[in-house]
Amino acid sequence: MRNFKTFIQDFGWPRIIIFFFLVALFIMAPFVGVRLDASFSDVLNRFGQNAIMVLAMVPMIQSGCGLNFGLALGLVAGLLGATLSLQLELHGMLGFLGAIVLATPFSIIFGWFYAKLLNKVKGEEMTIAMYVGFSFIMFMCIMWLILPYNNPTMVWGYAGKGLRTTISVENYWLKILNNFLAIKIGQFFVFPTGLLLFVALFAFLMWLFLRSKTGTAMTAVGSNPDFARASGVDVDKMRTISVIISTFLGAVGIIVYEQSFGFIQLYTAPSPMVFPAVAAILIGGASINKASMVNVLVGTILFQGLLTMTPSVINSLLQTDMSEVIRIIVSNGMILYALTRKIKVSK
Amino acid sequence: MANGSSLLSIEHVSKDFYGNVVLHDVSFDLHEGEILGLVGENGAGKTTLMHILFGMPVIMETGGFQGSIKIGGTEVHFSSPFDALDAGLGMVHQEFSLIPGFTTTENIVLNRESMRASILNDVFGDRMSVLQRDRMRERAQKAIGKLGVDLNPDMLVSEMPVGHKQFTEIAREIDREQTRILILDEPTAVLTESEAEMLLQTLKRLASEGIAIIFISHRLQEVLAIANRIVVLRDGHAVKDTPNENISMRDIASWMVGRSLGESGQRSEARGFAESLFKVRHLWVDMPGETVRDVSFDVHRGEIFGIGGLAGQGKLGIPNGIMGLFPAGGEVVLDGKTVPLNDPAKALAMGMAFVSEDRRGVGLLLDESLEWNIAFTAIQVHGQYLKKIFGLFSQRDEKAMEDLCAEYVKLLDIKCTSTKQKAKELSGGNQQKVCLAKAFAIKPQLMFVSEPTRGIDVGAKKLVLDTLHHYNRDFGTTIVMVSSELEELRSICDRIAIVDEGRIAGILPPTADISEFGLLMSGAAMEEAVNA
Amino acid sequence: MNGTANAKGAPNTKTRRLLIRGALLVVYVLIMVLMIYSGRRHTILIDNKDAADGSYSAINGMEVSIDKQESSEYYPGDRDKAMVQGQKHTIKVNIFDDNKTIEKSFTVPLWSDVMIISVPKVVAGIEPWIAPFTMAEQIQEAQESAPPAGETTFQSLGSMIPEGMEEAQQSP
Amino acid sequence: MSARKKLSTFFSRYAVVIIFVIITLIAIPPSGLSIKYILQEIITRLGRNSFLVLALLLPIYAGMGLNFGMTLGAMAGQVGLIFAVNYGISNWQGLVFALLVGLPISVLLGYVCGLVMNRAKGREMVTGYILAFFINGIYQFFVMYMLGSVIPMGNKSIVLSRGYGIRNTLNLESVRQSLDNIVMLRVGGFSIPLVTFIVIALLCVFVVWFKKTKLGQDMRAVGQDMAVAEAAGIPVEKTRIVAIIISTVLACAGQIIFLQNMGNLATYNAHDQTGFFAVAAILVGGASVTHASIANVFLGVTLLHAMFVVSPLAGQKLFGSAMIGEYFRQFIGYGVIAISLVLYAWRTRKAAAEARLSLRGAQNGPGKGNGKPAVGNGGQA
Repeated sequence: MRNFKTFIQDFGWPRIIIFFFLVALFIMAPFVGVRLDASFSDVLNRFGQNAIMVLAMVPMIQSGCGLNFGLALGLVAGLLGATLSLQLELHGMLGFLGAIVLATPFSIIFGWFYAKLLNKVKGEEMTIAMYVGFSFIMFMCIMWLILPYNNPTMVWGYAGKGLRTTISVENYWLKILNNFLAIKIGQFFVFPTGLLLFVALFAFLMWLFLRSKTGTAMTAVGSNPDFARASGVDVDKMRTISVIISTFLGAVGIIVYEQSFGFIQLYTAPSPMVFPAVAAILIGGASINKASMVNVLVGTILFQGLLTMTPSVINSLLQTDMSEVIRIIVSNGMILYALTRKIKVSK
Repeated sequence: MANGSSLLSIEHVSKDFYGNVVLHDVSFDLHEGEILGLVGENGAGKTTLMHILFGMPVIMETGGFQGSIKIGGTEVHFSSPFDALDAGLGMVHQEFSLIPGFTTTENIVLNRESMRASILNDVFGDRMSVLQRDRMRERAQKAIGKLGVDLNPDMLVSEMPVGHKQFTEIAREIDREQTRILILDEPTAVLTESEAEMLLQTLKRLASEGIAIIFISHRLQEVLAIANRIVVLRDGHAVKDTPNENISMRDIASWMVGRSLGESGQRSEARGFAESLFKVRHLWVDMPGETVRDVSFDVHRGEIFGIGGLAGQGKLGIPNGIMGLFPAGGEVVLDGKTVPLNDPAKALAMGMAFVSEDRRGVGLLLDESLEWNIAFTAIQVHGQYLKKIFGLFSQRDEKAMEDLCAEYVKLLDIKCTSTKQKAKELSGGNQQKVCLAKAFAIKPQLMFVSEPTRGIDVGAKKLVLDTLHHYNRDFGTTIVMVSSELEELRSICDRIAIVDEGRIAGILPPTADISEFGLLMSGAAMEEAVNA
Repeated sequence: MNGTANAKGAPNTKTRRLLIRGALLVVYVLIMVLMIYSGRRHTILIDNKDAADGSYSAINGMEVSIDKQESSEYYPGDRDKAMVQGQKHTIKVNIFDDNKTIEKSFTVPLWSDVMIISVPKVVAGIEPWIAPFTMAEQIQEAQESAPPAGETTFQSLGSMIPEGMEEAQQSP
Repeated sequence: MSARKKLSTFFSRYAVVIIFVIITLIAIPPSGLSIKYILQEIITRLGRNSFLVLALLLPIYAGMGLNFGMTLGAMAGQVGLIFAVNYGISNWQGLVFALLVGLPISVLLGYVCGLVMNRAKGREMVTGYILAFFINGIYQFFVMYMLGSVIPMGNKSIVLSRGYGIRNTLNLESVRQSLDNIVMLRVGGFSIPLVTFIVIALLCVFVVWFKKTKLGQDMRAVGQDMAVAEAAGIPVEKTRIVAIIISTVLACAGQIIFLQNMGNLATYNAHDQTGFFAVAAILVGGASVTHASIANVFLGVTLLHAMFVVSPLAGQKLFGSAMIGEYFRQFIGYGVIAISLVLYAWRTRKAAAEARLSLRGAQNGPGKGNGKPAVGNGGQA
């Protein structure tokens, strides 16, 4: 009983409420004419689409840099990789992997500078990360207009230069992961094997990394930087590594998202993708200085489940679209909850 | 000097924290215009007494106290420091309590500003009153005038020399019209000699105007210079309450640290050491509150070297500086090799280990398991407890970590439910053992142990000291132990250095007379002690 | 309190404050009511049509102005509107045929949005010449716009879309 | 301090201002806009935005940083305007009515915001930012679902065709520029909305006066050192809440002034950028997270908007794309905030390091130091 109580306390009421809300939605779904199998399929798909971006939160949380509101930098690196891959006319799996490879140097460079900055402003990381992300996106907006891309599927037809706001990847690597070994059951249920395997691979690599010497040091830096320093760990270096990894995962995450979604979205599209990733990991039970693979898994499923189920179920139920409002309140409420939660560091 | 009836009477005050007696039947009086010097070692109960006097919430939260406090003959019960202020007590703390961007005036009248009601008072409350800056300035000048010092009422605190800040604090208490009793806790600690001299003059002046003063200081010469009466606290007892007549510094020092002879337990047998292992020359360390200015000493191989001294004098800065946790400079040589400063990794790699005094802040990963805590440094410094998988990734070897942890749990008798338990769930004593285990785990040549018994109960204290003793004897590990508890140092160390004002005041054998230690700590008669 | 001019907590201060705060509350409500009365806007339809039962007929040509607003010309069958603020107004009719000027004042009920004035009735002196106009849908302004698009709201709340910026900025 | 060091401090302190002046001056010729046009635009925008920016001052004094939570006040103001339009209250009376409706709402929201920020001391800015998003959700719920269904809306023309919820864009024709137009001075070809400026001037007088009150003094004390203020008996948390409430109420009034000038209301996202613009403006004016003055406000609004006026056209001329100018000004807006925050955080850390350094030397370190090291980073504890 006591264990149960502390479990609830650690897990936090908001998450439990969200969990039961989601369960209730699934139970109600058949009664309002929403197909469960289609819903499950949808949730799985969206989970795969978003999980790597949520995973990108882990290293920075673990190393004590807080929630990565600057994930946009990684997303932009991914967009650069994706557009370059299209520019080079890489198709199929080659195109997809090419995009990741091309995005890697960008994500390392961006991440390195971003980490330099964050190490200078310890304690104020989150607000600054947010604005660095915004201004970088705006800077890239200008770049998208003037970079010399010329693949006709990507540039504005009438001007002949400047990238389109949305670029279809249909002829390149649309659903390359989703369709890999996909299992179709019935008319509505598709199990996106490739996508989930890919996510699992990254989660496993992250798991391995967190158990390595560097990963251990990083966790200690986040848990108690003074302890880590006293044990001979270079705190700034660990933080830098974590930021670079996070940025890289952001880049991979957006490419995975695009292959499933079907479009590369440029210009200001990356900014609204950051908050859901932050909210998801918090819903999964992470705090602003501790996160695990379980948090990523649970959080992404809960949050994406909510995003999938509320429009269909609530709308059929109330005949009105409340899902947006619920989405806003839940995701921001969750971040707010994490920020204002008294951290139980018994110093 | 003591004229009139007593203004403040402390009668039979006792206080314990969960059975740990801190004050035992302390009584003394304070008269109008009297300066009372209150001296005692760290942990003698001075702070607790002041907390009781000021009605600090911490006293009520821990079960209140016995005995009574009377002001002007009537018993008082303070439920908060503000009650004490209203009753006429003023306190000048060691740490400055000033707003940096405010002027002298603004700080002196802080939260007691002169105001004129504005029309909005009736709507939004009293805080809409407008400040009367000229009145505030007048009051500040009056208070400064009483002190007899030259303070610019319009100067920002952030631009002031330290001495002026101290005077501003005192002026703030003086400005309170009802203040009749002024308590100063180590007021000269941060002052230069001339500033300290000026402060003492000021205090005398205030006393002559009828204000009673309790002067707490470890600088015995200052106490002797201005106190009318001296009360010595030791281990919670008021061991001496005597007028300041025909007393020498040596007397006070021995009252302060002295224990009856039979009480001081076992002493280390005298051992001879030939070889020097560790050399420190002209070390300075920039550790806030524990600044080390110029320290040189040698440690022999196989020895337990003690460093003692009062809090804030810099003894803690020595190991923290050597281990690279705070900016430091000077020359440090271990076994013939120069130790690079400001680089914890190198210091650790050279075979030194450090058990920090800040157990929860620096010593432990509170949210991680014991295995992590004990093995972490070894993993990072020596790359131990790792295994390769697929011949590629090196991974934590959880099994080896568990074995290591289990070994130390057994060896040090750490009380825990499992090696997976989180460090924060252990008691203080067991946490300390974990910290020791962490240091032992890297098999150091030289080990620094800082305040190993701070904040743990008596039984655990003994265990920790025994552990150190055995480790030294069994493995020949050289240990440098820093502690505020002199008895502790005397019980296991081979030699003891006393640090005062960031310098080594002298090095004594544990068998030296207790008053010698007292004198060294009080920053007096350095040459006298060195000869001993 | 050192130097505080007022006696804090004294009973008369307390009562005075209570009274003043209460009075302010009343003033708050009063201003609100006053704003509603003086600021409420009404649409006045000015009608120049024959009566269905022939009891009066449209004026051949005239100039009508409400309060001090610019006057406009009306011919039979015309209907136009004027916006007025507040409840008490005057209507001034200048008939071209005989150059006769009629001036009358009228009151609009506070909560009625649209009133219709039949000028022929005014001229003919048939009471009531002013009546509430109920076919509200007729005067609905073309403010039609699509319901808020659900998909974009999360994005827009991120206040990151540049479009949002332009909206908020709206350089004239 | 040597002359060189003085100069470098000057540049580092006013770096943002200097960069802005230079960028704007460079962009004026290619934009092809006349100086007169730019000046008139700046006058209009000063009247429109200054009040909102002034709302940021008090939380800065109280040490709570830039109040991104001011958006809450903006939402309250919008609710007020919706009701004013619904009841058909026009002209300046409509504005007063909107303010009276918005007032209690903004006080309540400000109180909530203060409570939340007291729970997140040291993280006020990011918390305020997220809180604004969260309350935005509730605002959307209220305006989209409550208005017209639970709370009857008499004016059907502002309600969505489905019968409840307010339309996307609200025409504020009935109150459009009603404050500006009470007295519109025309001097040398410029139109100056006199009453608006008088209202802004009154607010400035209030701010100056407020700083002289006991509450203002307490706020400064709390802003500089919460622990000392608490020890001196100042109710720290209450003072912080009051600062936020006043800021929220001012933001409510400011948003009403802003919207009356704009003439229409984007019901669901007019407030999105309120905080961003106000914060960018005050930072451009040379303020920092801890220091701000009335002069910073006006300088900032002038500079920021001069650039906003000039940049799209300059972008069009220089790069052949108006979008570049548009993105550029947003890049600059966000960049300014980022740079100011970075400079501030960096300077604070440097000052702390210098303070530590000064401890060494002749005198003893203060305090019965408990040896708690200030090394490493506090992380996001």
